[in-house]
Amino acid sequence: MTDVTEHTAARPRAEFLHRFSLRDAGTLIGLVVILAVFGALVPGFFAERNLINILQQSSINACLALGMTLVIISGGIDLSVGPTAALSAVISASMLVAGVPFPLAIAAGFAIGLVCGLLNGVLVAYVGLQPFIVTLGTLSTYRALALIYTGGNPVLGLPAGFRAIFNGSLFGLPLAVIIVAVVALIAWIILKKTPFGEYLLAVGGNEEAAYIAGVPIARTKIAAYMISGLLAALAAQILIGRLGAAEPILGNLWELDAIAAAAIGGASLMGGKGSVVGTILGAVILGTMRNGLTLMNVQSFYQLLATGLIILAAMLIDRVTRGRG
Amino acid sequence: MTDVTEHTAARPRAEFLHRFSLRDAGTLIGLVVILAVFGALVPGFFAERNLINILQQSSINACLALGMTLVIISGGIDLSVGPTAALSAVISASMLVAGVPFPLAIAAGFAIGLVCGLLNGVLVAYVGLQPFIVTLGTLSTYRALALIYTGGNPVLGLPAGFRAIFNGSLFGLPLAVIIVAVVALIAWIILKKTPFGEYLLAVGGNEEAAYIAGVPIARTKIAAYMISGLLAALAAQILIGRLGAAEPILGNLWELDAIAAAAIGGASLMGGKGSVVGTILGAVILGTMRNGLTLMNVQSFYQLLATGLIILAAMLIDRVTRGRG
Amino acid sequence: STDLAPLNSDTEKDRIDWSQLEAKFGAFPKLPDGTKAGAVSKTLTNEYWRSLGEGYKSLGDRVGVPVVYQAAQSEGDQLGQLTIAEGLVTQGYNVLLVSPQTDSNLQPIMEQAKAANVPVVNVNDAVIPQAEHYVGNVQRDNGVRVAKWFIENRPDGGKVAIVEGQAGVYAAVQRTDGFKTTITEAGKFEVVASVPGNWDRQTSYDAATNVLQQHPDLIGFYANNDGMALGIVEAVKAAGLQDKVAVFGTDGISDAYASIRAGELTGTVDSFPVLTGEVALESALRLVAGQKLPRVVATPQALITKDNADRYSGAGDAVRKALLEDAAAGN
Amino acid sequence: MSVPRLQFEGISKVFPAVRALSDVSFSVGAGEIHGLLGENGAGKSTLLRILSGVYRPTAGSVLIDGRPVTLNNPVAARAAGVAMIHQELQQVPHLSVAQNMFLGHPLTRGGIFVARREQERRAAEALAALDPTIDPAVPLGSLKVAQRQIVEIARALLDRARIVAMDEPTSSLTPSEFERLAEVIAGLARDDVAVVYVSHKLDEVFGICQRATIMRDGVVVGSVDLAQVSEKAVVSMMVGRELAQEQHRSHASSEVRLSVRGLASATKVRDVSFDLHRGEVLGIAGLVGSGRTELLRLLAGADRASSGRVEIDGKAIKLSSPRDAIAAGIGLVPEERKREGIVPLRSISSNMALASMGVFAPRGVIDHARLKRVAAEKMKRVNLRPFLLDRPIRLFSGGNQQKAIIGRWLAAGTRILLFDEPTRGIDVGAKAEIYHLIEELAAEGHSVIVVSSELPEVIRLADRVLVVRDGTVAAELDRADLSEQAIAAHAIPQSETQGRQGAGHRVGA
Ligand SMILES: Nc1ncnc2c1ncn2[C@@H]1O[C@H](COP(=O)(O)OP(=O)(O)OP(=O)(O)O)[C@@H](O)[C@H]1O
Ligand SMILES: Nc1ncnc2c1ncn2[C@@H]1O[C@H](COP(=O)(O)OP(=O)(O)OP(=O)(O)O)[C@@H](O)[C@H]1O
Ligand SMILES: [Mg+2]
Ligand SMILES: [Mg+2]
Repeated sequence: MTDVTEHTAARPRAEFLHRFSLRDAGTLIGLVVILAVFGALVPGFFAERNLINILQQSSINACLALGMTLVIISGGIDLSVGPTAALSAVISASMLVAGVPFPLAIAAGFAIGLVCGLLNGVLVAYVGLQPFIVTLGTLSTYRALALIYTGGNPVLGLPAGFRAIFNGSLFGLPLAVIIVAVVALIAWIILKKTPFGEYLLAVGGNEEAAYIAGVPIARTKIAAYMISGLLAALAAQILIGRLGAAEPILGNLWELDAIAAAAIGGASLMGGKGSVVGTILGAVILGTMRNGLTLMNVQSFYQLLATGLIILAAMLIDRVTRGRG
Repeated sequence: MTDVTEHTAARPRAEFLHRFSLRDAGTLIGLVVILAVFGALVPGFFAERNLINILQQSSINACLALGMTLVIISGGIDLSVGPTAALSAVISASMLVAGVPFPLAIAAGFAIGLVCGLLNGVLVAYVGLQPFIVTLGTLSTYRALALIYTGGNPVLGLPAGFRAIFNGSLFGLPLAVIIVAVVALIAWIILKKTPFGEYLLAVGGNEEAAYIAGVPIARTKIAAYMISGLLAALAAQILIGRLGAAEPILGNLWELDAIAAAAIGGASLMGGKGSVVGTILGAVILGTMRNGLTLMNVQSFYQLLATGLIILAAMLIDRVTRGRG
Repeated sequence: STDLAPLNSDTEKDRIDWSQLEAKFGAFPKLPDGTKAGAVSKTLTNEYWRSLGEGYKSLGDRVGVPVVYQAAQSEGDQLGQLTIAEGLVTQGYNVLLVSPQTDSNLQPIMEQAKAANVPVVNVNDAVIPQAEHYVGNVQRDNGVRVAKWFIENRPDGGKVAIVEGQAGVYAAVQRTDGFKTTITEAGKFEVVASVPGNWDRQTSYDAATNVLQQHPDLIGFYANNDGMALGIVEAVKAAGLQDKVAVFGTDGISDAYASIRAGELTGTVDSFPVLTGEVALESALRLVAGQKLPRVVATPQALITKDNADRYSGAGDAVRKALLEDAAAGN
Repeated sequence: MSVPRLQFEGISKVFPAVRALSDVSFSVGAGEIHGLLGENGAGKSTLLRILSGVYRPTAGSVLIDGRPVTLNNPVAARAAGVAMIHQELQQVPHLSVAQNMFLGHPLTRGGIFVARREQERRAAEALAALDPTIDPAVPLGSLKVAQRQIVEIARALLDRARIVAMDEPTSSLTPSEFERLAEVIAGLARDDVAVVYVSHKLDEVFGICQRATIMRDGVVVGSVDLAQVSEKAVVSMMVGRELAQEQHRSHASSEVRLSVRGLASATKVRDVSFDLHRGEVLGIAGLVGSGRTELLRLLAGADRASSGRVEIDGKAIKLSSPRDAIAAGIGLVPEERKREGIVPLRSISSNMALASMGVFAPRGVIDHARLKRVAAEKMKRVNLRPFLLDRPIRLFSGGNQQKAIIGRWLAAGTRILLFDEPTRGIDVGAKAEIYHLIEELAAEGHSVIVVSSELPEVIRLADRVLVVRDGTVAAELDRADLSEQAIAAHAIPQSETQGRQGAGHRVGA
């Protein structure tokens, strides 16, 4: 009897922890520490304008990192996000410049992202190649295609109307931030509430068990890569809206930032584990750091040093909170 | 009785396959195909001078990839090889320029490699962080240290005597090639003939089981990262011997080439699997491709495309031979 | 020649301005039959290097010398570039034009080419210390020119910021230093930030946003290349400060000209890559013909603003003429 | 006579280098509980994996209700009405119990969202008959092996399948849990479900099955009516020879080899003290979760003790890692073979040699000739089948994997062997071999600790038995006092014996 009561009593707390896990709390602590440090060192760091800056500057990485998180949860990795974004960007941009209506040009960019993801997914899921190598190969391939398509030149002169779509504000928040927040919400729902989310966790957690249980392994993996490609395309649209130009070399090393954000947020590169909340916090940590270091006018070598050390420190904090969790 | 005879008869062939596995044969086929294609397309491709060039140009990547293979087998990954090499290079070089005797300066470079590897290894093995993230963090950290140490400037004017050590020839082969061949032989012996090799395969194959069986998990992993660091340092010495200067930005993106070589050669990024022979073949495949494409005067965008496609093709060949194996 | 002092292309005494080539060494010489030139540059992902190749090609076409122009797969692919250059040496080109990724990554080429008796011309940007021949502009001068613009046009002084290229790259270091030193010496200016932009538009955009937020009274940015400058322009526009903040880039790519004409980018330091390519090939071929050129041939550059953009962006010959006039005027 | 519910017709399965099944045919009627028996590697799991769509047969066909069915994948098998409990637990640790049970066919709200609550309710219903203490909302990874196996069984019940195949469903369960499972299976039979039941525990098979098919080396040796044959006859069909029923023999001396005093861990183990003699086989019995596994892990150096003292031959030893334990002559044959025992991609020889690299590589380089010789010798001794020393261990049946792990300690010259559930999933023939092996080891002067949830096993092997309760030694029973009742009496907490005995607990008796 005692037993039963205990279980019932424990439920709400467990439920809460389930929703906002200890692991996420660890990431949040990391963020708070970093914020506090910069707040103390940099005058005006907490100015609303600067906080919005941080969010805006984190939004592109957050967008990619969300897709990356799903792929990582499925037991994969997507190194090709940067070139996928570049390919999507130059194709959308050249259509826009040629006068194609916005929705069509944007849709084409998204389609490119989906196709790039599809190819990654098929090679991983149906052909059975290692995700790291597949996306290392497509990293070069997609980049080369973007360069060949543009001859290496940036595509300039995007119409102002298009730029307004991704450049505006709503309730004082940049639209890009709002878009990524909505994407995060959707990703959270997908992961926590839908069969697909369960499939992702299952495929990454124990592929054989998932197969035997009837989980559509291949489709689940492919969908993860396609989402990652789609979000890379979305990031590309946001970026070219912001910069007013699409370059074929855009997105260089994006994959490392995205992976770092996901990992800081608790995703395990062994698969089966990852958190949308954590990833967003991870992206904001990286963004905060860049912002704060720039405001402090830290010399570039030391910025690089700080980046490396922060990643290590974040993982150490992670380790400690996990130890307690 | 029949059984026994059959077994005995099958023995020599099985023995051979054990030594030169089907998987390695697949990689070799890949190399032969690539050689044949370039041989047909490029006049003078098979000239002795060019073949030696290919070996020389592959040697640095092969050196790194050997260390990477051991780390990958142990279930890890080392993204920090390039910056480790850079740090080792600038420190050796500045000692050489300051007139420190060669052996001491070289030893210092190797020590730097070992220390960088040690730090990676400790964070992975004792602190229990994910290898990808640890080495992503140290990738930035070591690079920053190299930049800060040199102020971003190259270290020039290495003594000719030092350069001769790594720049000479023996039996018509560049010393660098011979050094790397010796390293490969040692790595092969380590993997196939020593307890440490068994430990690497066991730790990467099933860490928990290896632990119960008394394998020194932490020491094995740390040793793998230290070897990787040491080989990065060796690659650095070879390179600065060749270049006559050491730069803090040396070794950019080396990790990707090294990982690609190991993976083409059959290493599994899940750990527990990898081949020294395969890795060497993988490095030579990548080197051959670069050499051949350059000789064909292929434009750089298309070279990039070819690089991506070759990686994918090599993995497909791999997949097919594995299917048969 | 092992006793050649390490080259510093910005300070080398044994130099000649490109405009004096013909005056001092005569008309273009006759070349041995079958002369062909090999060239390797940093990357084709930047318009600057593609334009340099156009210069090689246009002169090559004019004088009947085939030029093979290759580039590494990406900026930073040092060993890849070395592989390419080694391939060119083995293929028997009569002269090599190299634009190295770093100061040292093509070092082995110098020795191999020497052994093969092939002259090597180091064209722009990174400087090989042992280089016997260098054609290019004075990197430091880029920054100096922009600093001078500020000193002349913003007599009251004020806060300025620098967005740097890839950490540790020669051109970035020199350009930054030229700007910083000159403008600081003028007294009234304060360099409030010198932050990394990594040759990347997005990084520069974010960096500029942060700097502007910290220093809304900033009067100008200097960026180590045009791509970064164009990112900064967008950040300045987004902050609504386009009337107050001057933005300068470097290189003079076509997008920079377009932006200058549109009144967005304040200016750029054009180093005329097409012309540089022509001068470099001309110098190289003069070497093939046996002429003894000075160690450094300096190529022109000019600060481009809205006022003079047309003067420097016409057809190749017109620009050449304008630059020759500049040279004659001692600019 | 009506058509059988399930028919195998001429099924063959060839793996590279191994013929796992040759022309297997037999049938199971609706409402029949059909035993499938055979030694390790006989092909039972392979056959059931074909039935559940995991493998495709090389030849032959499966008929359901007289119609041939194509079972290309697990989904097709499910659709054809087949539910399967796999020998290896097929679960995702990070997902909840309910999510695991509904994995692949979740209940949804509006076809979009997973109906968590409803899944948990239904999961609780399915679990109720087996173990009502399992909370369907907790992550599966937090459960113990036995509970996970129960979840696996309950999952198969959810399907309301027409054919339920159970591949060693009770390998981690205690007899009392089996009792509950037996009731559930009887219920299935009443509902006209055809049940195929694989187990190495012959008493279970005789207890619930009407008929049984016996396989050996991939072929059907015969199908028997279990009411008509003796256990002994079935065993000899399985192993192809008469199996001598061996009696317990003691080799214990009075010399204390291992002495444990006040051993405790941060979690389960509290104040354990005992002595182990030279040549002695010490049994450890207790409820699941009483701390037996953890006690062995402490002794093997796999977990750290928080206090206590361990001596070997009168000398205190440090046990901070398995290496320390191995150096002191202690080796553990772990409970979860797949997770803690084998390195799947490596050969039998490599797996065997892993713990004795110092022996095989006296000068830093492995003496492969010697390793081969020793591996051949040790694997002959444990009767490895198929006798392929260079084959990756993952391709062997569980029993043969276990033999290789035992061989590992034989090769390492271990003097104190700790067996945690040594015959889990191991057939009668191999079991007898392992018992024999344990006795031989004892006779040679080794000291052995055997933890087992199978009381007959403990009684068969042990010279002396410690009964563990709540992490401490509740009783020490000499051979003369050994009985299942005696052990059970000490294993169950006092309040439980008075109150709701057995209701929520799995009892090792
Ligand atoms: N995937 C596979 N590849 C190669 N051989 C296999 C594979 N799976 C099983 N085998 C082999 O097929 C034979 C039959 O194995 P199976 O697992 O069906 O036996 P089993 O009767 O279930 O044994 P146990 O009682 O130990 O579970 C064995 O020799 C085994 O090594
Ligand atoms: N605190 C814990 N956290 C996680 N796992 C644990 C913990 N304590 C024990 N375990 C694991 O749970 C399982 C049961 O261990 P324990 O020693 O408590 O039970 P046991 O008496 O051996 O029962 P069983 O028959 O299940 O092995 C073992 O696999 C053990 O490693
Ligand atoms: Mg089986
Ligand atoms: Mg146990």
